Parts: sequence; C-alpha cells; structure tokens
Amino acid sequence: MVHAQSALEADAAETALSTADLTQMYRTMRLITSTGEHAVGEVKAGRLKSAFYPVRGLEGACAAMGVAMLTEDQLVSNYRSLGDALAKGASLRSIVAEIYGRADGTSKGKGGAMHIHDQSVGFVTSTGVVGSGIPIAAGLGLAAQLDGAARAVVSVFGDGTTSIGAYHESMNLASLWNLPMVFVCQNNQWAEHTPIAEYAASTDLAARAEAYAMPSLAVDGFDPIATAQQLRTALGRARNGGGPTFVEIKTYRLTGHSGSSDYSYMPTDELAAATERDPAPTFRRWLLDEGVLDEQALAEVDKEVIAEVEDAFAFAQDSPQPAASERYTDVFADEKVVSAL
Amino acid sequence: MVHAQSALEADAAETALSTADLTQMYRTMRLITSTGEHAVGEVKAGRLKSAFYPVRGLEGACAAMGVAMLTEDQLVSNYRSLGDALAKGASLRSIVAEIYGRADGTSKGKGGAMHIHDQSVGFVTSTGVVGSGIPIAAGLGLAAQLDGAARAVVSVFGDGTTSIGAYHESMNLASLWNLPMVFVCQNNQWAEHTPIAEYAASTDLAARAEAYAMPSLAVDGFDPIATAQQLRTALGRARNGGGPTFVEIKTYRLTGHSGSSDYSYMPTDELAAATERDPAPTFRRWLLDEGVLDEQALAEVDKEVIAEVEDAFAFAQDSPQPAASERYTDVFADEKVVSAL
Amino acid sequence: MTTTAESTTTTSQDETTRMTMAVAMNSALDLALDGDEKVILLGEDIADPAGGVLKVTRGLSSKYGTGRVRATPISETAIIGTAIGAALAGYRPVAEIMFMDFMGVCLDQITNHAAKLRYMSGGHSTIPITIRTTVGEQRFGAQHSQSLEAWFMHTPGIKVVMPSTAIEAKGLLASCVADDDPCLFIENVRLAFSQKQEVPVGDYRIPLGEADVKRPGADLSVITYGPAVHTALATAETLADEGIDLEVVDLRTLIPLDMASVMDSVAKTRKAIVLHDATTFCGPGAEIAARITEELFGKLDAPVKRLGAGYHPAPYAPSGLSYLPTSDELADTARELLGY
Amino acid sequence: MTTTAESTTTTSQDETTRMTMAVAMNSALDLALDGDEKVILLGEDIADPAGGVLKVTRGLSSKYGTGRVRATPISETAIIGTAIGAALAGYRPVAEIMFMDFMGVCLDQITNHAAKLRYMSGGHSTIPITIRTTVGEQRFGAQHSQSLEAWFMHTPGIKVVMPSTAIEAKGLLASCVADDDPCLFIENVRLAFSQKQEVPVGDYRIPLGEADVKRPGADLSVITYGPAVHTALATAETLADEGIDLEVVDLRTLIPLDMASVMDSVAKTRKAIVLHDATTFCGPGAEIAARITEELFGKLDAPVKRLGAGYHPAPYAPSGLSYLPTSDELADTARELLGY
Ligand SMILES: Cc1ncc(C[n+]2csc(CCOP(=O)(O)OP(=O)(O)O)c2C)c(N)n1
Ligand SMILES: Cc1ncc(C[n+]2csc(CCOP(=O)(O)OP(=O)(O)O)c2C)c(N)n1
Ligand SMILES: [Mg+2]
Ligand SMILES: [Mg+2]
Repeated sequence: MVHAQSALEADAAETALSTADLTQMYRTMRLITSTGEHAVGEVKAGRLKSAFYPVRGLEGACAAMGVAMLTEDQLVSNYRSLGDALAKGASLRSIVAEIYGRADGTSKGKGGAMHIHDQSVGFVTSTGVVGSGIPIAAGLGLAAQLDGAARAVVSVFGDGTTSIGAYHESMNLASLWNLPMVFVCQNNQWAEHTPIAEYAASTDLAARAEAYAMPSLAVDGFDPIATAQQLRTALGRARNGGGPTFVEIKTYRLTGHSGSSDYSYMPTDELAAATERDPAPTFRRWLLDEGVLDEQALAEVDKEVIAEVEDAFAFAQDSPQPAASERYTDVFADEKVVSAL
Repeated sequence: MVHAQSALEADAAETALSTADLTQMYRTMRLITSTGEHAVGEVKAGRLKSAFYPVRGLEGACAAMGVAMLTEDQLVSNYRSLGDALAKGASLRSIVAEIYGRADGTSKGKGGAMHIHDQSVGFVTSTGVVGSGIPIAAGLGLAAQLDGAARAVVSVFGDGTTSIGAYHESMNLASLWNLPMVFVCQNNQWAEHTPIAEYAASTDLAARAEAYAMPSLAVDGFDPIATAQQLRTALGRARNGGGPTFVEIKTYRLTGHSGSSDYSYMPTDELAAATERDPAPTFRRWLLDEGVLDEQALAEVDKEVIAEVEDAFAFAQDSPQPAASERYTDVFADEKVVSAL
Repeated sequence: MTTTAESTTTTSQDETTRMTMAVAMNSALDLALDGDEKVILLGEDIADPAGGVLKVTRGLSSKYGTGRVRATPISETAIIGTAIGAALAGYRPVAEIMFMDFMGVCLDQITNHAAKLRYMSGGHSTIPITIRTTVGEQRFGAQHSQSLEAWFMHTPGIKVVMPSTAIEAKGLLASCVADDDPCLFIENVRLAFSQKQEVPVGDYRIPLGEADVKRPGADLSVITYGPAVHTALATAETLADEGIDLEVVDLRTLIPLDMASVMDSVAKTRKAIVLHDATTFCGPGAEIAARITEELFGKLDAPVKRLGAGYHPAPYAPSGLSYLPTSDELADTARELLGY
Repeated sequence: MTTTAESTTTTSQDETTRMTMAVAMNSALDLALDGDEKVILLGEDIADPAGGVLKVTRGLSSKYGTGRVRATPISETAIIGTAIGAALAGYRPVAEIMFMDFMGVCLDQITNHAAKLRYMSGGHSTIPITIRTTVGEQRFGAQHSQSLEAWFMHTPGIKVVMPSTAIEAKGLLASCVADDDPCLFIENVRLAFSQKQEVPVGDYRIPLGEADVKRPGADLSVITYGPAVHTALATAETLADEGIDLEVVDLRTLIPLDMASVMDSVAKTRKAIVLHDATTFCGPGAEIAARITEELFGKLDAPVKRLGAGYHPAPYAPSGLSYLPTSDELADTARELLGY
C-alpha cells in the first residue's frame, strides 16, 4: 500500500495548489452546498418530485477532484453525482433542468436526478445501481489505454459499494490490465441506514485494495488540500502508465441518505463532530486565516455562486417539458425500430 | 494471515492422522482417479454424452478434505465435484448413475454430471455457474450458526472463481457474520485455457482473504497430510465459533479442462513436473516407504477400488432411464401447478 | 375463482384493523416469525431503526433479534444465495431486494439456483424462500421503475405473486412464506402506503393461484393484477356512466396462473383486455392474450387487446412523459372493443 | 421480407467458400477487426490458443494482438461493463458471454445500462456493443441449456439476433458489430459445427429486421428462428409427402421484429404455428401469436399454436427426457390445424 504521506512527498512540486486552484475549490464547494440545499428545499416544499441525493459533507472531496482532474480526464459517478458533476465542470443550468425533468436538462429531462452526465466535460455517465458504474469506468480506462492517450478515468462510488461484486471484478481487471484509472471511494461512513462497521468485514477500505495488488491510500476528505494533492498524484500516475490507484476519501454524511429522508439514527455526537468540519465554511475560514483570499474576494465568490444557483433554478423552472413525441425517441438510434414493433 | 506452519503447530495433537485416516485417504484418491478415468473413457468412446470434468491432480486435496470433515459438516461444490463427492462419502453408484442420466442417479438422472449431490452425507449441492455455490454455502453456514450446531460448512471452488463477484460478496458476508465456514480454493493453476497469472492481478490467493479480515493459509495440495491437517484446524475453528478460514490448496491440473478437451496449450515442463507428483501413486509410495501400509494391504485397497468402480459403472449402465412422466415433476412441490399452466 | 366478498382464507380471525399495505405485510412477516422459528429475514437496511425502504420490516429486528432479522451488506447475490443455502438447511428465509430493477444483479441465483434446484436434484432439494421486492416509481428514473415479472414467469420453478390490496398483500405474503417453493412477492411503492383496508389482525392466508373478480361485469373482461387493478376499477366506474359494464379480474398470482378464472370471465363477456404495468411487448399479457384467443377461438366478439408500459425505458417522472397505461387508454380501448 | 434465393446484402463479393457457422462468424469478426480499428473483442478464453469455447475467435488474437482481442478473468459483469465503457469512448466492443445461462450474472449491465443509456441520456450516449453468447446443450444440464431471448425482447433498448445458417450468421453478426445500438447475438452449440454452407469470403452483411422465407408454402405458416428453423424445415419435408405444404418463416432477428413478413405469410395461409427452443410459457411465441390473432382477427382458419420448450428446467440429455419441441410434435400440431 502506498501511504498517503510518502505519495505526497514524492510529488510535492507537481501537486502544489495555486491560488486559482484554491479559489476554484472554494467556489465549487459553495456551488455544491447551495445547489443541493435549493434542490432539497424544492423537494421538501413538494415542488420537485425527485429522488435527490444530497452531497453534504463531500463538498471538499468533490472540489479536490475538480482541481485534480484535467479536462480530458473522464469520470463516472453514481446517483449522488451533483458534486462530482459540478466539480468536473458540467453545466449547472443543464443539471438543474435535468433534476426538474425539463427539455433543457442534460438528458432532455428523460434521465432525471440520478442520471446526470455531460460528455463535453468528461462527466461521462452516472448510474443508479450500486457499483454498476465501476466496470463502465474500467471500459473508459481501457479505451484510454488503447487510444494511447494520456488521460485518466475516475470511478466514484461510496463506501457501501465496496460490498458488491461489480466492484471486485473491476478492481481486479483494472489492476491486471494496468488501466489508467483512479478508484475514488467517497467514504461517508454510511450506506443508507447502515454504518460501515455493520456491513464491512474490514473497514480499512484502502488496505483492501492490496488484494488486487493495487496501490491505495486513504485521505481525510475534510482536508481538501491533502485530498487534491493525493488525487493529483494518483491521476498523474494513471496518465503516465503507472496504472490504477484506489483512493479512499474519508468524510462523513452531514444529512440523511436522500433529500427528504430522516437521519435520527445517526449518532448525534458523530454528526456534530463532522458538522464542525463542514467543508465550505471550514475552507473559507482557512483561506481567510492563511491570507489566500480576503473577505471581499470571498464575499464576491459567495455572491456569484448565489446568483448562479438562482439563475439555474429559474432557468430550469422556465424550461419546457419534453415534447410528447420524445417518448419513443432515443430507445434506438433509429426511431423506426420502435414504431415497427 | 494465519501462516500454515503456525496454525499447524497450534493443533498438532488434534490434527494428527491415524492409520485409518491415511488408508481412507489413499482409498479415496484411487477411487477418484479410477472413476474419473472410467468416465473419460466412456465419453471418449462416445458411449457417454456428458460434459464430465475430471479432477486429476486434485485427488490428494479432495481426500484430505474427506478425512478432515465430519459427517455432520456440509459441503457445496461445483461442476468439478466428483472428488469432493467421493471424499464426503456420497454413493459411487448413485454418482455414476447420475452421470449416465439414469433413474438411480443422485438426481434421478435429471441433473447430470454437473449437478451431483447427496444430502444424506452432507454433500449438499453442486453448481455449474462459476462462483454461484459460494453464497449458497454461506447460507448453510448461517443455518449452522442459527442452529447453534457445531458443524462447519465447506465451500469448494477453483482459482479462476476468485475473479467473480459472488466470491467477493460471500467472503465479506462470512467474515462479517463470523460464519462457521471454510473456503477451499482448489488452485489447479488454470481457469479453462487461462493460466492464473493472466486473470488475477495478485496470484497470492490466500493473501487476498485479508481484504475481508479473514484468516487464510496456503497449503501444498500435493502434500495430502499437510492439507488434511490444515483443513482440520480450519474446520475445528469454524465449529468452535472461530469463524471462517480461507484455505488455498495449491495443486495442478493434470488434464484438460473437461473430459475430452485438448490441453496442448499447457506448458509441458509444468505439466510433467506436476505429473511426477501425481497424488495417488505418490501417496502409495509414501505409505509403503513409511511402513504405514504394506504392499499387500495396498494391493487389497487397489483391488477393492477397481471392483467398486466396475460395479458402479455396471450398476449405472443397468439403471433405467427416468420415466417420461418425470419430465414435469420436481418443477414445483406440487405437480399440479405445471399441469394447470 | 373467488370474489372479493368471499375471499378464500385457510385461517382467519374475526378481529380486523385498518392497515396500509405496508403494515399488512409487516403483520404477515411478524406472524410468520412468531409462528415458525425457521423463518428468517435478510436484506439491506431491513433491521431497525431503518425497518426497510418501505418500512415493511419495521420493528421486527427489535422483536425477533438481529440474528433472525438480518441487515446485510449491499450484496444482492449473497443475499439470495444465502437465502437458498439456509433454505437447504431447513430455514424459510424471506429475502428483500430493494427494487425490482436490481434483479439483474442477482438473477443467476434466482433463476439458475432457486428455481432449478428442486428439478436438478430430482426432487431432493426444497427451496422455500420468499423474495420480496418493490416496483419503484418514475420519479427515481429508468433504473428504479420496471415491472419485470415476465422474466420470472418465463423461468420455470418460481412462483410469482403481485397483490393489489392490503388484505391480499397480507394473505398472499403469508402463503408465500409458508410455501415450499421459491416465491417472488412483488410490492409496489405507490400502493404500499396508499392502499388502506380493514385487514385481519391474526394469521390469515390466501391460497396462491386463485384469481379474484374485483368487479363483476357483463360487457368486457379486464384481466389485470397489481397496481393496474386500480386503474381498471377506476375506469370501470367511468365507463359505467356510459352504460359499459367492465368485469375486472385480478390475477393476484401469475405463477400459479388461474387461467380457468380468466376463461370463465372471457367466455362470458367474449371480449378481453389484458392490462398491466409491465412492458406490453413480450409481457405477461402476451401469454394471457395468446391463451385466450387459442382456447376461445371463434368464440370472441373482438380481438384481445393488451395495454402495458410502452416500448422504452421509463422516462423520469417530472418530464411528464407517459410510461404506464392510463385509465383513459383503457377506456378508449374498451370503447373500441365494444364497437366491434 | 426476403427469400433465401435473393437474400439482401449491402455488400458482397463473388467469392464464396464452404464454412461452418463457427467459421462464418470468425470471418465476420476478422473482417470487422480488419476494417475498423475501433472494433475490439472481450471475453473469457477468447484469445489463442483457446480461441473461444466454440473456436469462433480462433486466430484473431494472434492476428490483431491481445490488446484488441482480450481474454478476461471470469468476471461477466466486468466484461459487459467494460464493453459499455469502451463504447462510450468510441469503440465497438464485441463481448462474449460463454453461455446464455450465465446472463443472470451480468444482466444488470445489459438491461439497466447498455439498453437504457441512450434513453437516460436523452440520446447523448451511444452504446454500439455486440454481446455474443451461446445456447448450450442438454448434455451440460439445466444451467447450460436455456434460450432466454424473451428476457431481452421484453427489455426495450437492445436488439436480439439469432441466426439459423452459416451465411446468415456471418451477415447478421457483421451488421450487429456495425450497428449503433447494443445487439445480443445468440449462437447455438448444435448449429456452430453442423451448419455448413457456401459463404461469401469478403465483407457481407444482412440488414437486421428482415425475416427470410426459408420455404414457401401454401397451407400453414411456421414462424420460427434459430435452431428450430431446421426442425421446421425437416417437418416440412415429412408433411410434403402427406400433401401438406408448410411455409417456413425464419425471423432471424427478434428485435427489430419483421411482423410485416409474418403477417404477409399468415394472411396467405390463414394458419400459423410459432416454434422456438425457448420456453413456450411467456416466450417470444406468446408475443407473436397474440399479435397475429389481434391483427388477423376473424381471418384465421384455426387458432395460432405455439410450440417451445416445456415448462421445466432442462433435463440432463442422457436421461432421455424431452425438453425442446420435436419435429413429431410440430407435424402433429400442423395436422391438427389443417383439420380445422
Ligand atoms: C445494487 C443496488 N442495491 C441497492 C441499492 C439501493 N441503494 C441506493 S444507495 C445505497 C447505499 C449506498 O451506499 P454507499 O455506497 O456508501 O454510497 P452513499 O449513498 O453513502 O453515497 C443503496 C443500498 C441500489 N441502488 N443498487
Ligand atoms: C459465470 C460463469 N462463467 C463462465 C463459466 C464457464 N466456465 C466453466 S469452468 C470455468 C473455469 C473455472 O476455473 P476455476 O475456477 O479455476 O476452476 P477449475 O475449472 O479450474 O476447477 C469457466 C470459465 C461458468 N460456468 N460460469
Ligand atoms: Mg456511503
Ligand atoms: Mg482452476
């Protein structure tokens, strides 16, 4: 296992974060929190009939991924994809429109909140079946390898996902074929209502990658800088033919599993401790304390984010529903196949 | 990981093999080789239209399991189950009759060579889909645990099977629930035409069990005594509430994948080296050399085995085909469900 | 065939109480756990405090312990496989797969093992497992919305049950758990909380394989099951105003399939529509329609029509695109057949 | 509709050679790999020296390298998932699943992802993968013998192809690989080596969705596909001696389904039997029979009959128990319908 510290030291120069990187990270975190809160508010108000999965607690992990990935890198996510999508640079307007099921959504409104994608920025696809995106990411990795391209593919999934067969098969394959991939496990400590210790025989998820002879490391997801640096290292290795890395990002889920679900079962002390480290506000304080950005610059970002989110929701709400004729299109490339049935 | 040597030392007294054990092991090995050779001969002669999977090379591994398991212990095997079935004490006549698809077979002839079972001796079931028997074995383990019974459940599978999702899910579950199980991986170095290094990112299969915090060990399957002792230790631990163990039995496939298949692709030096250690004859020499049994006693066993195998094939060939009325029985408990459809 | 008024029950008690479908199923599981120590429950998040996605198992792990009511890792193959293994050792496991769409993750265990083991062992193996699963909703999108019962009907060796009301959910689930064959019991997100009824509090069973005439009628038979039963009943009310008298036959179980009741109904009305939430193409209705036309050849007044989900993945609900057959479509089709 | 004599070809060459079905498919793959560098092959044991269980990929890894013709671990979910991912990046993967019975191990990837991604992405994703698989033989027992095409026909978003002859195996496989939608291409252990024909050596394609009249006839239409085509043709010879003239329609592709050709045939003969190796109950024949009777209501001389595998797992071959429909059964059913 590659230990976090040593991996970091090895590439300190390459992984250093610029002020622009740090600003972008803060912006992304705020964007994720704010968009998520708006969406949950809409669901709770009954104006949005969607199963929306918030990413509260993962803002830092996602933002770090955003600065670590290059535009040409590709990413496959799951139902909890809002943070990954925004970090990768997918259009906020299209994402929100998709959550509303509107014609201007990423999937013309036909996919929905669990099926966001934006191929133009390498946010290739996201899936609603636990673990199912991992072998698909491996296929993108294979394509990158066959293309001889210096691009990496990131597969994002949760801690609970490491229990399913698809994860195992893909880890073995990626290591065996030395695919240019980074397996990013967003460990928020919960799989729906079940805490990690109740479903994993071994909770050291990073160590489990050894079974596939895959280098791995665990990083504190509430430390977005360390996270970004580790991801840069892993992505760099993937792009340079060094093969896959498993990165466990340790965070905590700051809400219930889904937008509207109860979370009274989460131990209050654990939740309170994690909330103390709430990524966006914590990072904001750090940026101020370290003098990276001053209050005015941060307030400017805050204002822009709020405006952008409000614009996106307004855009989505104004966007038309897909035309009834859309019902039978996009089943096959050629619409006539369906009509002939 | 529990290392073989230390595990063995810990229980030396309990795992010691008696002369009766050693005799039984030799008998089982000869029975497996001889039955398999008869069956392959019948397939090659075109008299038996069956996909029969020989166990040449695994005789020692199976025989060891036979003496290590108690009658009340249960076993789930796969398509290559002849050795496991005979070791567990399943009726040879019924097995051979099943291979011939006859009414006196273990499954009345309806299951076939891949679907041997004998619940009466704890050879619970065998499956034809790679990896699919492992979760079923976990269910038997769960039942043993819920019963509060001191019985262990063995899941037998090949090296190639460690690539599939069902294996992963079951390993995690068994360790998490501390099930009274032994995972026996018969590593014959091949998955059909593919050597282990071409499909496994890490070929140290025993070490891979660490991902599930499961004790594991590797043992030389051409050393049936060491194998039996290690299995006894692992089974004892399972029966005593110590949870599951992964045991990799390292052997080599001395034939092609199936009864009639070509194996010219196997490196001749590897195959020759393994054949030098052919379990039954090697063990026979050892028994003689060590003075455990004399030539006369061994010849007696050889004679009995040949007679038993000839009897079983004659029995099978004389056994009638199932009655045509059997076609629609055993689909459901109540035959009327099918007839009403 | 039974009618709702005189539903067959093998055991019943006088006391009833108003229950949702979710609570009725909870009651069936509670009684099964109480009455037979070999009954165990397996599934993701089924233990308290979660009590399952639809809360169907709420309270049961607290009452019977997490030994018998077991929350599992996200491992559908292991869930079903473990249920099969425990069944081979004499247990009656009830395994939950959160959504029917996830069946593809563990289908091998169901179709190659649970459904075949009795046959492949010449009757020596009995797999008395019940697999509970849920048909989702379009608001979760295309990977959480499918009615896949046709896959299982096409797979000999497994019974398939899909109730439409709270009382039947209880009675049929109890029968599944007690049944010696593998049973797939299909619940529905929409119905779980919307269907409320007086349901017997005590042990109550409805035999598998008996259709129920939910509404007698003279003009046209609607053969249906599950949530579509309510579409049919609503349509029947609408059409009654136009003087069209629909008979609504609720199959309740798809395997065993009570074709005798279907034939009785269609022999009487001479017109039939098969209605379900599954995709029409190659769906359960194809079998039923083919059978009706074959057995009543020359005796029908109109072709048998089928209405089901369209030939496309489920569009996301807020998009407003249709997927499931509607009451309007059913009414139009009924009017069309009456015009023959 | 085409007839064998004038099979539609988009490209063809004059040169032909006698090939088994296995060799014809090898030729299709060879030309696809040669003609499009984005074509890659994935599957267990597909590389040399094995060359696949049916030797369909023999020689291809030696010719195109193990980068493009990749043997995989025993990981069916990863095989299909990897194919989907590579397709999303512009490749045309051809993935092999050794036996159709193993589909349950990886069905999620096929039905929830390959088949739905185009729709769920509003048309932005294209998954041009071909999944080759094999229907086994009863001599392997119940877990290696099933014809499961109905599961996929019931799943919108994937094409389903099942050839009956060597030449069509080549032409249809080539079309699958070139197609922009996911295609399931179903081979058959019995036919792979027994079917031999003159097959074009060069690039040769048969469009998907065109049935082929394998034998014109006046009295009764047998609608069939895959191995059952040969059962039908043999029966037709037998019945010809009795003066019964069967028309044999080979569907060739099940999705797209050429119902127009089916209707043309049955409108002419007014009698039909649907014959296939899949289980009759809820099988492909149910859809086809339901459709024929609906569209030709009142115009048929007899009910449409269906013949398929029995409602039970496949019994082990040497047991002598029947499973697939036989020529005798078909002949009897034909005689019965002619007696209407
Ligand atoms: C195969 C499958 N099983 C179950 C589910 C239901 N489900 C959705 S999310 C989830 C929990 C996943 O936990 P984790 O991987 O930790 O991701 P998180 O939700 O915490 O981000 C479950 C069980 C599913 N979508 N797919
Ligand atoms: C899910 C599945 N995939 C593929 C196969 C075909 N198959 C049968 S045996 C086998 C090789 C298994 O290798 P291993 O686990 O090492 O066992 P061995 O045959 O060597 O005993 C394969 C690929 C299968 N039966 N099931
Ligand atoms: Mg989680
Ligand atoms: Mg092997």
